[in-house]
Amino acid sequence: MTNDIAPAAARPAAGNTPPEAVLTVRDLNVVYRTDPPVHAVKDVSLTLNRGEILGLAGESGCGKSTLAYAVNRLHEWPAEVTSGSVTFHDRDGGDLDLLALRDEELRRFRWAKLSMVFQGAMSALNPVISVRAQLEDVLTTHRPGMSRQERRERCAEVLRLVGVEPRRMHSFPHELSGGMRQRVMIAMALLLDPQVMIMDEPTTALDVLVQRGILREILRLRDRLGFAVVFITHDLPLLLELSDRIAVMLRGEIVEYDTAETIHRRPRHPYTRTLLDSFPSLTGDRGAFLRTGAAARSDAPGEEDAR
Amino acid sequence: DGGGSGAGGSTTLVAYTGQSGDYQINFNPYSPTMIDGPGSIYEPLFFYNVARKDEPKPRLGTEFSWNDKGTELTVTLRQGVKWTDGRPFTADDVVFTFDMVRDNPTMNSTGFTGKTTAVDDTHVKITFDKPSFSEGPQILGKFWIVPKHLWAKIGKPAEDVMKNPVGTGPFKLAEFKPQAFTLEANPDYYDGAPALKKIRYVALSGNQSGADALKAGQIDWQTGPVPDIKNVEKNYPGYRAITVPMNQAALFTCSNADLGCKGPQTDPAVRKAVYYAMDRTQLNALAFENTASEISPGFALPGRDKALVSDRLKDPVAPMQPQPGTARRLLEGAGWTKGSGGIYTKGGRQLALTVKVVAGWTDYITAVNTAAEQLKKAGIKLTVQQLSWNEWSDARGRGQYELLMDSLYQGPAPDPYYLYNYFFSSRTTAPVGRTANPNFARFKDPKVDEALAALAGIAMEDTAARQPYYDTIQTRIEESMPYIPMLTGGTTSEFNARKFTGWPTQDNLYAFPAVWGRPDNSQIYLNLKPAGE
Amino acid sequence: MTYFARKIGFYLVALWAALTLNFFIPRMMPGNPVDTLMAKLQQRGGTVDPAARKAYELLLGADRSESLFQQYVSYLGNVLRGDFGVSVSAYPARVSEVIGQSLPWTIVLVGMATLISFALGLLLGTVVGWRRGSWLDSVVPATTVLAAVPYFWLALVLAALLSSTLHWFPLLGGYDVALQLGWNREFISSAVYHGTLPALTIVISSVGGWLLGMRNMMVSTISEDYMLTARAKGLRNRRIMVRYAARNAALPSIAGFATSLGFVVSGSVVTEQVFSYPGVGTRLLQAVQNNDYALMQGIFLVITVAVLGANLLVDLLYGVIDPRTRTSH
Amino acid sequence: MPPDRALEESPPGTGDGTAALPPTARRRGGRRALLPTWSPKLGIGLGLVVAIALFGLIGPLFTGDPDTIRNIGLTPPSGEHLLGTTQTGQDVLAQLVHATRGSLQIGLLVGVMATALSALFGIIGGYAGGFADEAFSLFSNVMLVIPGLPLVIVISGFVPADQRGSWTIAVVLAITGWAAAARVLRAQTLSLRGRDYVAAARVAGEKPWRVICVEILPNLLPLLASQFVFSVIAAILNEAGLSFLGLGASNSSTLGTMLYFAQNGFALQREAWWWFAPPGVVIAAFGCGLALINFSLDEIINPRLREAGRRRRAAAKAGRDTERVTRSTAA
Amino acid sequence: MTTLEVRDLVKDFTLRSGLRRSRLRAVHRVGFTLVPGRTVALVGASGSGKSTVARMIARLEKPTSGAITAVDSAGRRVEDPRYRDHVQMVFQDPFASLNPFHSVEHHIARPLLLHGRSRGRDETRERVAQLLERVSLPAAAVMDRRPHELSGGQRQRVAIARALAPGAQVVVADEPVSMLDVSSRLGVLNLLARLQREDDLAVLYITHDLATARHFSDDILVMNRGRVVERGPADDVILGPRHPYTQLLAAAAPDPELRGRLGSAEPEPETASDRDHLTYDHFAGRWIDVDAEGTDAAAA
Ligand SMILES: Nc1ncnc2c1ncn2[C@@H]1O[C@H](COP(=O)(O)OP(=O)(O)OP(=O)(O)O)[C@@H](O)[C@H]1O
Ligand SMILES: Nc1ncnc2c1ncn2[C@@H]1O[C@H](COP(=O)(O)OP(=O)(O)OP(=O)(O)O)[C@@H](O)[C@H]1O
Ligand SMILES: [Mg+2]
Ligand SMILES: [Mg+2]
Repeated sequence: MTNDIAPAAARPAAGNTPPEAVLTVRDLNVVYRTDPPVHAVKDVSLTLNRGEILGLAGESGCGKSTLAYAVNRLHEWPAEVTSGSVTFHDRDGGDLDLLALRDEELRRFRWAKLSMVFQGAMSALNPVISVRAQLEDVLTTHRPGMSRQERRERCAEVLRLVGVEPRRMHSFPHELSGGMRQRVMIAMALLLDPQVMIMDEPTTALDVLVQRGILREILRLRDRLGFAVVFITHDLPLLLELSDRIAVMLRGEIVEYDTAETIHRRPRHPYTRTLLDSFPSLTGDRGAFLRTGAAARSDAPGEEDAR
Repeated sequence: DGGGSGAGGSTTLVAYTGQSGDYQINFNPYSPTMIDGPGSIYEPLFFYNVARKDEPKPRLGTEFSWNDKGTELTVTLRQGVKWTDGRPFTADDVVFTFDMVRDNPTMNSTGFTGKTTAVDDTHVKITFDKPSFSEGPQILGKFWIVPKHLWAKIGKPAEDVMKNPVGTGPFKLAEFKPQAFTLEANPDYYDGAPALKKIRYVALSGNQSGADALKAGQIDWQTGPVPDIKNVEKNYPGYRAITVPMNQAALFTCSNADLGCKGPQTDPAVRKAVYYAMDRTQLNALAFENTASEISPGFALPGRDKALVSDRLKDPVAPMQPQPGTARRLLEGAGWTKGSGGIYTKGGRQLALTVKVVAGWTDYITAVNTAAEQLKKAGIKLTVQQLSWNEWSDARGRGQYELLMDSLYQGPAPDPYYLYNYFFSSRTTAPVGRTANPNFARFKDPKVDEALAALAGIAMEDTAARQPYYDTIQTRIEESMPYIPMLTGGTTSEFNARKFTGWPTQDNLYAFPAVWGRPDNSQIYLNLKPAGE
Repeated sequence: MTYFARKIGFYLVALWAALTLNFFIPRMMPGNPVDTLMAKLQQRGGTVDPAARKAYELLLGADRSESLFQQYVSYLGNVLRGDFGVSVSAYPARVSEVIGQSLPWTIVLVGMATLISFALGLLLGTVVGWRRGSWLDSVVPATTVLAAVPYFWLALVLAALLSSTLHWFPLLGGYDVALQLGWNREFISSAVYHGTLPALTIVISSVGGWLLGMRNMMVSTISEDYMLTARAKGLRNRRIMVRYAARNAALPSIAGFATSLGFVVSGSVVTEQVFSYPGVGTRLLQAVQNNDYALMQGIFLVITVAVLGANLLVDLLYGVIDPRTRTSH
Repeated sequence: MPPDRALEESPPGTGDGTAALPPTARRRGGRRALLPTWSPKLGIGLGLVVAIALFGLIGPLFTGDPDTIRNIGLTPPSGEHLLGTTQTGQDVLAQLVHATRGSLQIGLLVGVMATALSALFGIIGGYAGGFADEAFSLFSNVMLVIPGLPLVIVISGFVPADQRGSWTIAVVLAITGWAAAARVLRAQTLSLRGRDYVAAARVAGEKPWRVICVEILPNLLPLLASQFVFSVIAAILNEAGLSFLGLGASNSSTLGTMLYFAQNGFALQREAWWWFAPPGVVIAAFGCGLALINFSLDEIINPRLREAGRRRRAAAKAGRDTERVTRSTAA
Repeated sequence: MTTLEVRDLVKDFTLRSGLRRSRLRAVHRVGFTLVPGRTVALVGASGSGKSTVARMIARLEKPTSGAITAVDSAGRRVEDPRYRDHVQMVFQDPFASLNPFHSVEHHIARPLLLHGRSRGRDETRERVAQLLERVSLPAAAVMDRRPHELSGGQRQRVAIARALAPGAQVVVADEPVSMLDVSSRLGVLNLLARLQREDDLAVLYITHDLATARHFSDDILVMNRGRVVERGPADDVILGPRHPYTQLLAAAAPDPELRGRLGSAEPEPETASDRDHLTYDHFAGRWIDVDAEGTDAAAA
C-alpha cells in the first residue's frame, strides 16, 4: 500500500502556479445553545489551498477550536452550525458538501480525507489501549481489506515518518514522552494520507525544544506528502514563522486574513497589532518594550496595552 | 401431596423441627447437637408420656420394679429384638450403654452413678447408693440403648457423629443431605414395620418459613406459631392444630437479697403485688393469641398435675383478672406509698423495675410490654429492656437482673417434682455473679429443700405419701413467689390430618405432640397411618 | 515485580490485622457456648437436667486454662495450617467441614447473582450513558428506588407475590429435597429453578448501583479528549462506545466489583433467611447466636480472605486492564 | 482595544466592574457552586425528605402513645386507626411516626459519625502523607474487610444495657461504615493537596489545621455532603437489615424494628399489608429522596454530569433561541 | 531592604517504584543572589529544576543541602517565623492558585492578618482595597468576588497582591504569565516591573520564554538538568549565548524575524558536550566549574 503516500506534491502556495483550493468555508456560523447562547463563530469564510499551511491565531475563547470542529462536524450538542457551508474539493475532482453528508458518508470522510491533531496528546490518545491498537483501529475501519501484515507495516511506516521507532508501537501512551505522543498523533493523522490536516494547538503543552522539533517535522512531512494544514495556536510569532497565510480571529470573527509576510510587516487591524505587540521580539530592539524610560514610570492602561 | 415440591411422596411425612440452616450430620443420641435418632432409631427402655399421667409404655423393656428403698431397679427386657444390622439385642447392650454413660462424663448429662449388672439375658439390675426413685424416668425413658458390638470399638463415643446409625428403633436412616434427611421404616421392627414408611426432616430458616411452608403444604408437621392459630383448620385445609400447656411463663426475679440480689423485687410484697396487678386475660389475648392457659402459683400444671395442686394454696390458679386492691394492700402493708405520677415509693426510691427480655422473642416482648401497661395502673413502673440472647442468658445465669421473662420447664416424667428440683432447690442456685443452673431466682428455702430430699425417697406412684411434701413446696413458693407466675404457655403443633391419621388429640394425648420432642415424636410416628389405608 | 511485592506485602499486613481482629471480636462477646447450648436444649426438648451443664462443659472445653495470648498464638498457627478447630454449634463437626458444606451454595447463588447484576448494570449503564440526556436517562432515578427499598422487604414481598400467590417459583430451599444431590439434569434444573427468585431479588436490588456508577463514568468518559479523537478518526459508533467509552468507563466499576465479590458471603445472610436457602450466611448467624467462636472465626476468615483476595486479584488484574497503573510512581 | 478587556487594564475605580466581567463569569463557582442546581429530581428528592422528616418530627405530637395496647388486636385501617392496628391493637400510624423518628435519628447519627470518621482518616491521612497516611489507609482497608454483624453484638456488649438503644447501633454502623468513604476522601485530598492554592496558603504562613479546615475542607464539601447522604441511606437500610435478623436497635423503635415485629407477627402471611407495607414504603421513599438529592450533589462533584443533565431541558429551549441568534447574526 | 542569597542549593527527590527507591537530583549546586531593585530571570526547558528552586525559596520544599538566607535592610538574618514576611511567591496557574471557595478579600486579608499588618475588620478591608488598587484592580468591584468571576489576568493580579500583603520584598514569580491569555501577559509583566521599581523589590522571574526574560529582567540564569549553565546580564546571555544549551534554547524560540529558518536545515542539538557541567559566567567572563569552585565564585 505504498501508494497511499502520495509523491510529494508541488507546493502551490509558495510557488507561482495559481493556488488550488482543497477546503472552502463560506459564511460559517456556529452557536452554542447554552443559556444564554454563545455565538462562537460568526460568518467565517476561508479557503485552504492544497499543500498550504494556514495559521489560525487568536486569543483564548475566540472560537478557533469551534471553527475547526465545525469543519469536521465533530460538534455535539449544544454546538450547532446555524448557517454557512463547508466544501471539500477532493484530489480526484469531486466536491463534497461536508455539512450535508449523511452519517455514514461523514464517517468515511473523516480521517481519510481530513485528519486532526489535538492539543493534549496525553488526553487525545486512549490511555488504556496500546499505540498500535489505536493506529490499527483506523486501518481496520477505513481499509477493511488490508491484511494484518499490511496494517502492521503501514503503522511502522508512519511512525518511522515522524521519527518514532516502530517498536514503540507496543507502548501505552503514558509510557511515551509528551513529544513522542504528539508525534504518534501526527503519525496517526498520516495513516490514510489525508489531504487536509487540522492541528489544534498541537504544541502548546510542550517544551520549547520539543515544540521546535515537532514543527520542523510537520514542515518536512508537508513538503514530502503535500497535505494542507490548518494550524491553530495563539502563538502569533510561531505562526509568522511557520505558515503561508494567517487568519486572525477575534470573538468568532476573522478580522484579518492575509499572507504571513503581510501580517507581520503591515498589520491592518488594530487587534492584529495588539497581538503582535504582545510578543516581545527575542532579538529585536530591547528599548521597544516599556521596561525602561519615562513611559515605564506609569503603567497607565493605554500605554501598557498599546504596544 | 400437599402440592409443593420438596414434600415428597404421599406416604412421606415431612417434618420441620424448627432447625434453622443446614443440618450437620450427627446421629449420636448422646451428642447435644444430634439431629435425630432418640426414639426413632435408638430406643429407650420405656416411654414416659409427659403430657399426661400415663403408665410408662414398654419399648425395649417390658417391666421394671424398684425395691422399697429406691436403691435397686430391675428391668425386664424384650426378647427377639434385632439391631438393624441383624445382630440380636441383649442385656449386655443395656449394661454397656449404662456403663458408657456413667463412665463418660461428657455423656452423663444427668449425673447418673448407678451400677448396672446383667442378671441374665433379659434382665438387668441397676443399683444406687441412695434412694433414686426420681432418677427412674431419666434412666428408663431417656437412656438410648446402643449396640455394644459397634460402640465398644469407638474410642471417644461422645465425639462420634454416627454417620450410619444402627439401632433397634422403628426407623432407620435412609439418606442424609444437609438440607434434608430421610428416615425409613425398619421392616424388621419387633412390633412389625410401622405404617408410616418415610419421614423427611427438612431445614428451613425459622418460624416464618415454617409458616410459609405449611401454607404451601410443603410440610406435614411442625411445632411453632402460625398466624391466626385459632383458625388453622380454616386457613390450612386438611391441617389441624393442637396446643398443649407445658411450660410456665413467669417473670423471673432475682429474689434473694442474701445471695446478692438488689432492687425492689427482693421484697416479696412487691413480687406479689406484680402478681396481682397482671391482667392475664389480656396478656393471653394479646401476646399468646389465647393459646396460653391458667397457671398455678404452686407451679403444678393445672391440667396434667390437677391432682397434685395443693388445696392449701391461697389461689389454686392465679387470678385471670387483675386485683388492684390486693396489690395495693400488699404494697402499703410493706411500707410503700403512692408518690407523684402514681408510682409507689419507699425511702425516696421509686417502685421501678427493669425487665429483661430477649430481643426477638416477640410473644414475650408483647407480654412484658402489655404487663408494663398493666402495672403502671397499679403504681409499679416496669421498664422493658431487650437484649441479645447471649447477653440475656448471661445476665440470667449470673443473677444480674431485676426481672426477666422466661419460662420454667418440666422434667422427664409427668410430675412437677422435676421442676421443683430444678428451679427451687438450693443446690441449683449460686450467689449473684456466679452461674446458677437453673435456679435463676436464687430461691433458697430450707423447708423446700427438706421436702425435695424426702420426695427423692418416695416412689413416684405413691402420690398419697408425696402430697404433704408437695403441699409444703407449693405453699412456700406461693408465699415467696420468686418466679411471678404469668400463664402456662401452650406448645402448638400443626399437622396434616388429611394425609395421615392417628395424631394425638386433646382427648387422647398419648404423647407430647411436639415434632422436636424426643422420643415423644417416635411414639406418634408409630401411631400414624397414611390416610386411606 | 516490586509493584506486586509491595501489593502482596500490603495484603499480608491487612490479612494479619483482620485475623487478629477476628480472634478478639468473638471473644469479647457476652455469654459462652455451654450456656447457649443448654438454653437451646431447654427451649427445644424441654428437659435438661442441671447435671448436663458439667457434661457439656467437659465436652465443649469451655473452661480455657490457656492465656489469651497462648490461644492467639495457637490460633494463628492453626489458621496457617488450615485448621479452624471444631464448631461448637455443630459439634463435633470441624469448622472447615461445616463451611465446606455451605459455601458452594452461597458462592453459586450470590456469586452468580452479583455477577449478573454487575454485567447487567454495566450493559445498561453503557447504553444509558451513551445516550445521555435522552429519555433513557430518566430511567436512572427509578432504579435508585429499588436500591432504597430494604432488601429483605423487597424479597419478602416478591416471595409472597411470585411464590405464595402466583406459584411461579418455589417458595423455599435450594432444590427439591426429594432429589438426589449430584450433577444430573434433574437436580441441576431443580437447583436453578429454586435459585431463580433469590437471584432475581439480589439482581433487582443491586443492579441500580452498578447502572448508576457506569452511567456516570460513561458520561465523564464521553467528554474525554480521546473520544473526540475516536470520532474524528471516523470509527463506527459501536466501536467507539465499546472500545473507547465503555472499556475505560468500566475500570472503576471493576474495582468495586471485586469488593462486592468479597461481600458475597456476608451479604448472603438475609437472602438465605428469607428463602431458607442453604448457605454460609445462615451459618454465620448460627455461629453468632450460639457463641460458636471457631465457626465465626472460620467464616470471618473466609470473608476476609475473599475480600482481600478479590481486591488483590483486581489490583493485579488492574495492571493488565489499566496499563497506567503498571508503571506508576 | 477590545472592549471586554476594559476592566483588565483600566485605572482603579473607572471600570464599572459588572459590565466588564469576562465571559466565564456567568459560570457558577465559589460558594454558589456548592449548591446543587435546581432540577425536578432535586425538587422531588427534597420534597420527599422534608415530608418524611416532618412526619417523623412533628408527627408524634398528633398521634397517641404508640405502645398503647388495645384488646381489639389486628384490625385493618379504619376511621379511628388510619393505618389499622397491630396484633396487639397498637396503632400502626402512631408506631410509624415514632419509628420514622427513630430511624431518622439513627440515620442522622450514623451520617454524622461516619462522615466525621471518614473525614478524619481520609483528609488528615491524605494531607499529612508519609507514615500517617500509610497507617490510616491500611487501617481503613482493614476496617473495610471486617464483618459488621458480630461487631454489633460485641460493641453492644460494652454499652450498659440500660443506656443502650439507637446510639449503640448507630455507633456500630458508623464504625463499620466509614472506611469506603475515607478512601475516596483521601484520593480527593491528595489531589487537592497538590493544588497551588494550598501551597499558596502555606506560603502565606497558614497553620496546617487551618489549611485543612479553611482551604481544603470547603472544596470537599460536596463530596462530604454526598457521602453523608449516602451513609444516611445506608444506615437506615442496614439498621433495617440488622433488625430483620434480630440484631437491631431493640430498645428503641425504628422502622427496622417495626418491620421486624410485623414479620414476627406474620403480618405478611395474614395479609396485614397496613402493618408490613408502610415502614418499607417510608424507608424506600426516604432513601429514594436522598438518592435523588445525591444526583444533584454528584453533578457538583463531577460537573460533566451536569452538562448531560442539562442537555434535554435546554434542547427544548433551543428552538426559540435559534431564531433570535440567526436574526442577530444577519444584522 | 531584603536581600536573598542562595548558595550551593541541592535538591534530591526520592523516586519510589515498588520497594525500590531511586534518587533524582532535580537541582544541583545552584547559587545566586537577589538584590532589591533587580530582577533575575531563571530560564530553562521543562523539567530543568526551575520550580524546584522556587519552591525551596518559598519553603514549600526542604533543600537537600545548601543555604537560602534572607537578610533584611538592617543586615540581620531573617529567621524562620519572619521569613514569610519577607519572601513570597506567585504561582504559575492563576486558576489553581486561588481557592475557588474564598472571596478575593479573603485571599488578601489572610496574609495581612497573619503577618500582623492590620487589625480589625475595617482596617483590613481598607488595606485590602489599597493593595488591590496597587495592582490596578478596582477594589470596590473586585473585593467580594470569587476567583471564578475574574479573568486570568485579574486573578494573577490578585495573586500578586497576596504576595505583597505580608510586606514581602523578595518575590518569586514562577512562570506568572505562561497560563495567561496572550493579550493579558504583558499587562501582568508590566505590573510586576512597576511594583518592582516602586517598592525596590527583589524579583526572581521564572520562565521558559527567553524573549520576556530578556525584556523584563536585568540578569538571566539559564538552567539545564538542575544546573545553572549560563549566567549574565540579560542581553549578553540572549544575544551572545556561549553555552551550547543556551544556544539551542535561543534557536528554538519562535522569532518572526527569522522566518524560513524552520524549513532550512538546522544543526541538530548536540547530545552531550564537554561543557555540560560547566557554567559560563558573563559577569566573570569565563567558564566556571561549580563542582570544583562552589557557587560562591559564580554568585559573586
Ligand atoms: N460546550 C460549550 N458550551 C458553551 N460554550 C462553549 C462550549 N465550548 C466552547 N464554548 C464557547 O465558545 C467560544 C469559543 O470556544 P473555542 O473553544 O472555539 O475557543 P478557542 O479559540 O479554541 O480557545 P482556546 O484557545 O482556549 O482553545 C468560547 O467563548 C467558549 O466559551
Ligand atoms: N515532588 C517531586 N517528586 C519527585 N520528583 C520531582 C518532584 N518535583 C519535581 N520533580 C522532578 O524534578 C525535576 C525538576 O522539576 P521542576 O518542576 O523544578 O522543573 P521546571 O523547570 O519547573 O519545569 P517546568 O518548566 O515544566 O515547570 C523534574 O525532573 C521533576 O520530575
Ligand atoms: Mg481551543
Ligand atoms: Mg515549573
